[in-house]
Amino acid sequence: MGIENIKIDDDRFMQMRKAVLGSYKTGAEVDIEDGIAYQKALPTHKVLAHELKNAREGNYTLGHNLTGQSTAQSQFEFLECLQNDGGAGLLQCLYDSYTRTGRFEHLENVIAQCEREGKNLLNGFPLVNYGVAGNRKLVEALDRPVGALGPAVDSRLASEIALASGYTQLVDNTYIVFETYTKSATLEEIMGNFQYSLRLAGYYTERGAPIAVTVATGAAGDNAPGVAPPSLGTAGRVLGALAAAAQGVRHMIAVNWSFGNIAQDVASSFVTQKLIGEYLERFGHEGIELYMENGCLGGPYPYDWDQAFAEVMYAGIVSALSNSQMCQVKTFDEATGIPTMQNQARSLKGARMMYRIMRTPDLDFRNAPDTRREMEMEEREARAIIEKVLELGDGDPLKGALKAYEFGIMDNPVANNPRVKSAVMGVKDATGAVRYLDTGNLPFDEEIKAFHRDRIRQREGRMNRPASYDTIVADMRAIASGDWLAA
Amino acid sequence: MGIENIKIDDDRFMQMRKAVLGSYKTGAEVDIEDGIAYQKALPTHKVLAHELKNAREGNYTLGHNLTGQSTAQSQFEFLECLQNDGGAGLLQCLYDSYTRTGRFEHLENVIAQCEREGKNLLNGFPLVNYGVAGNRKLVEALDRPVGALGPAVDSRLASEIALASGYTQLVDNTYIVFETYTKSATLEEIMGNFQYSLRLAGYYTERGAPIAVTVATGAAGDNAPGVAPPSLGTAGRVLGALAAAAQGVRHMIAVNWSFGNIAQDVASSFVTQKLIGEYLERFGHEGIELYMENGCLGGPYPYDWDQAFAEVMYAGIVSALSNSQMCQVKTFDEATGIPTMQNQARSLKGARMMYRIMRTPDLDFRNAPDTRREMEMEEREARAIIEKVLELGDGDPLKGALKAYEFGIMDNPVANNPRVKSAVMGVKDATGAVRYLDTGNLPFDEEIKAFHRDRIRQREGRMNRPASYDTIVADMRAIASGDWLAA
Amino acid sequence: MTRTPNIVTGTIGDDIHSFGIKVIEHALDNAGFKVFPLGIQVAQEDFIRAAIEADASAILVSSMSGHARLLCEGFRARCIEAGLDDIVLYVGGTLSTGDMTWEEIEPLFRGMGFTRAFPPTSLPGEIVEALRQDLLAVSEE
Amino acid sequence: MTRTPNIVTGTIGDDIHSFGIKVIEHALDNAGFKVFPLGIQVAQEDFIRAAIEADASAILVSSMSGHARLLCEGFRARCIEAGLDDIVLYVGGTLSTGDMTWEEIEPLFRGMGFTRAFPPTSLPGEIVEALRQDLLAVSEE
Ligand code: B12
Ligand code: B12
Repeated sequence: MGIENIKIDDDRFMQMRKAVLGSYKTGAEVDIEDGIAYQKALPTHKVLAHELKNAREGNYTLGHNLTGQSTAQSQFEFLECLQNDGGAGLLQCLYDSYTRTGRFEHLENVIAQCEREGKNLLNGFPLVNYGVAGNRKLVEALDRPVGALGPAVDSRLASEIALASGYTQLVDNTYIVFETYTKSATLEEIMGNFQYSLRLAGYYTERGAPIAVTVATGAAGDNAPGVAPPSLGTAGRVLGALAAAAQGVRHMIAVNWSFGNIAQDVASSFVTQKLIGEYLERFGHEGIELYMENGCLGGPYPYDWDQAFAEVMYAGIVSALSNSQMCQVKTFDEATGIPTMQNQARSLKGARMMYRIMRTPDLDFRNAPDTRREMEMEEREARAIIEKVLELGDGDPLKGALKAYEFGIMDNPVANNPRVKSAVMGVKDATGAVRYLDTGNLPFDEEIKAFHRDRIRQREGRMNRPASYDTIVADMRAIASGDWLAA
Repeated sequence: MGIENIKIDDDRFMQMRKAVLGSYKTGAEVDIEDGIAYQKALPTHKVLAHELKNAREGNYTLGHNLTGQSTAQSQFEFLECLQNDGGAGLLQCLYDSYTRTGRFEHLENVIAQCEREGKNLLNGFPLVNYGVAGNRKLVEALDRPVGALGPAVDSRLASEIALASGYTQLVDNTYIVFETYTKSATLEEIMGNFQYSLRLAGYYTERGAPIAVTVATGAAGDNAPGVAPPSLGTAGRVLGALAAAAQGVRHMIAVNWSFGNIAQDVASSFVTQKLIGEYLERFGHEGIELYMENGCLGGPYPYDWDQAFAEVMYAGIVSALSNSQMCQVKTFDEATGIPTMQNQARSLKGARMMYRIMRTPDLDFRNAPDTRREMEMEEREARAIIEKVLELGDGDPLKGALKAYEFGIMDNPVANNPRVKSAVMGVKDATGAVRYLDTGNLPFDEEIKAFHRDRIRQREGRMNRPASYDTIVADMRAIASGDWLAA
Repeated sequence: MTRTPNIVTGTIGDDIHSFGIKVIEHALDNAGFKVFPLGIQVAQEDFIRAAIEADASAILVSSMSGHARLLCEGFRARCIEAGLDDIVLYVGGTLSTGDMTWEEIEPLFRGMGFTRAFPPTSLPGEIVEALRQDLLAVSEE
Repeated sequence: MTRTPNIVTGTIGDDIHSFGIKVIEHALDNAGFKVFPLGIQVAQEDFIRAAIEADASAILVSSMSGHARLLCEGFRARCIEAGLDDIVLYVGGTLSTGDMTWEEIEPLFRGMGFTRAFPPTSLPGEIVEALRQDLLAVSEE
């Protein structure tokens, strides 16, 4: 049975769940009714959906970063530091690569070693291995909403354990995982697995335990920084919202990563919100709360901590000018290695202050001429992609997406998965906005293409040589050494 | 003979100079012809006027902060650190309070003690005591333009020594000194002294040694943060530019401090440039280069270094969005005490990175609706003040300014000098923009007054109590504790 | 305390930072004290002369310029010389130059004879309260 | 060197960071090497198998995920087992988890039998140059 964008029916879902929960021993700890009751008993300040509403009304941002430590104890200490010293609005647990590939048995030993030797050998938190009991302890010991993520082909068991433990946020990573995190999995497999997690979130939500879901995004700023103009990501986010809505998700977060031109970045936030709202309506979904989140710039960071601090704070600026409710913050030691908790907390604190400074509730930045032009272009591009996807799927966004990658209608210039065409390529123009150097098979009209070409020409004129792959590499190196664009 | 805004004639100037140079022994080291020759022999990268031109053409910023150490050796080390580690575009020497009050004899002992004990007992660099020889050593040992400042009633001797030593920038602080730095001096006295320094800069400039002058500003963001809307400062800057132009200054910098609402702050940069250009033209001055500089927010800073870091970087944002050539940066340990050189350098580096990030050469932020509205209002206000000043002075801006303070046409809400009316008072509105709570005697029409009243009402509505002096104090405390506006 | 205490305030020496002391004056005024503000850049002698003229119970000295130490030396001795043996003497603001900690700064100024020294984090309310207590103590002696 | 050296490249284990190695592949290609890119998430065995098939002179292993240490253990031994005794073995990327310095990391990986280890600051040009030298050394032996 192929994938369709309709709600998984309860019987089938319960059957699927049985298999998932049986795949590792901690799955047995999950009792969904108990999980819902546990969620409903949480104080509202631990429920992200509530906190997001407050943030919108109060004009503030919920800052967070991604944290994954090898043991529950160190994960707690880390998150507590982000909460107390960083003022984090959400405590997001990133699970490690072994968890993402289901190597739970192997993890038992590594975790034991880490606990014994006080070492940190994993690149994330082995959430599944700690089971419901272990994760509830974490949720109880903390004072903010806890969320879970870890871009993986199959994170169904992790989602089950997370929600049963009182985590109130999940992330759908369908397209990012397909493009970047695997070289062999099919989109169908990945999509099916995330559809399961979306349904799980919907199931909880329908029973009074609102789960906020960060919807899927296409070729994103952090996965393809400086090489994929925002319309690819935005098209993905619209499809992501439609997928989530179909499974009963009612509290959505759309996340935009930044590219480095403030007009383009802010424009993208507004286009994302506009198009998601419009398509949700077109598909008959009502009463959905949509929140906006902005992330930092992707790509390599400067080794210099002060320059990196400035770059990290750009997320706060974009969030503030986009009137967003969330802000995902990298740390100023990003380039150095796995960030320390103090440095993460300090980065969060700085970005939140920046958000406050730049937040002027009535600043109509979206009506600045450049922002408006960026909005117009991106909207046209994203709309062209989405319409073509829907056409390919006979009106079904997911069926459409499955075909779209084959035809290069959805694409990522630097995909790791050979199933992705990678026929498009982007490069920064003279203002740091990302443009299509090659539109591949994207269904763009001549006017759009000409716009991108012209913009790239301007940069070529300044550089006095054609833009190419070398320009991209040079731009990355420029930022890493504290410059902005390569000359 | 009263003050007039006409060039001091050379004979009279030479006579005045004799008295000034005779007032302390190091004055004898000054030989103006030798000073000019010395300046002309400087490599262009040490001449601020050249560097400013490059910055405009290359779209970058010359960052700097104010530095004053007690001895030449420590001043050198400090500036070298800002130059090498901070990437400073200008090395500005702030002289100490004793230098500002001419207590040079007394300083001899303090300097000796500082040199002997390696102590730093002064709040600035005793520039005059080190004479031309000492200061030239400093200029030669450094690799960037050096500038001098120290808001004082009489800084004529300091200006003489600075220019003869190869400093290529001076600052006119007429109105700030009058309002804030003295409780007894008359404006006439202060204005006369600065007119001398302007003429000195003009004299060098006319002979091929371009001196960049930061023109006077009215009630400024750092002296009256959050309590004086920008039009007062802008009016002062226009008068300052007219005063400088009359004395032969050809390379001007207008400096705007920030208030905390990005639309208002950027608008103010553009209004300043527009009006200065317009009035210079009206007074027949041609061929003047005008550069823009933005400063940080005034007022108390957070004790938390990360929040302060974010606040410090706001200067970079405003500069970038204003297309400015200079950026004056406070440090993240501003609230802690006299900043260390490392922290100054780090702050500079961060702000420069922020400038690069936010700089998008074609971003037409000034055409965002809020920015445009702020520009329109500020322009009307500043123009009303300037026109009234000119009227009071029968067309002479300086004569007009002398009278304007008497009538409260120029004013500062928190002046330390009882000769200033302090009849105006400002407060932040709900968006952090500063508005007139009381317009005092400012020559504003009803529409302007109503605009400010409405904006304040909005904030009062949100606070649920009238705006007052307590609001100002609460806002200051809010920022110092990492918030933005008091609730 | 039978009468409204008179308080002399100002910034010392070269100091032009006036916000801090103005905020305190405002609070004292609200709390029923009678304030005699001398403004900025007040010399020790002028503080003392004004205190005598106003029959003041306390002198509040603000210093933010970084020269507090140089400028406050001998203040208590001059008070005693002038017959103001018991007058309450406060100093507050950014009292250090360089990297002294508050733990080092406070005893330094108390050693100079100041009744209390206040760091920049002190709130007007705290200051008013401290002053009330100190004046009560003096009047009970 | 008489023939164009063949080079096998990829990211090891769980690692999906591909920019770094792609940039290197591009540089090697421009410099006249023949590159066999294995993409992301390559197991030690797959690197070795590909090296044998391609008759490669060097294997370039990229690791950025933070698991470099866990994943690179035993690589040289496996090469020797497979008869690739002399093959040049490079590792590069963000090789530490936690707070190890480069001074500690480098000997660790050299100790594991890697010909060289490269920090994230290394430029493609430097890497190509090092590889040229190391291959020359091998061919002269
Ligand atoms: C605003 C400001 C200015 C304004 C002042 C405008 C004005 N009219 O007041 C301007 C721009 C003019 C200025 C100038 C200078 N400033 Co200034 N300034 C500041 C700043 C940013 C905020 C001070 C402020 O207004 N705080 C808000 C008020 C409400 O708080 P407050 O003043 O701290 O007062 C509270 C407490 O301190 C205490 N308190 C204060 N006085 C007293 C007295 C008593 C008796 C008691 C009980 C309590 C008390 O209670 C108050 C209420 O809560 C501070 C740094 C900071 N804090 O972020 C630097 C700062 C105080 N300045 C500093 C310096 C060095 C200068 C200059 C000397 C720079 C120079 N070399 O030119 C000049 C001053 C020259 C001179 N002759 O004095 C340094 C002082 C360093 C030190 N002492 O170690 C600081 C710390 C900045 C820095 N890091 O370098 N400054
Ligand atoms: C972009 C990026 C990503 C992108 C990658 C997209 C892609 N297709 O490549 C995305 C967002 C997908 C990503 C994901 C993750 N990332 Co990442 N990522 C980065 C980032 C920001 C830049 C890396 C980069 O592209 N640099 C530009 C390229 C050109 O340089 P480079 O990769 O360093 O390569 C150069 C050198 O290292 C060297 N080199 C590299 N490989 C080799 C090999 C050989 C043989 C030689 C000789 C030289 C060499 O030469 C290259 C050319 O100059 C870095 C931090 C930073 N540097 O700022 C973090 C970073 C590498 N990531 C990190 C982490 C932890 C992750 C995740 C594990 C997070 C998580 N828990 O989910 C996941 C990866 C999951 C997984 N299974 O691998 C950590 C690694 C920490 C550590 N090792 O100590 C870093 C340092 C960030 C951090 N501070 O936490 N990441």
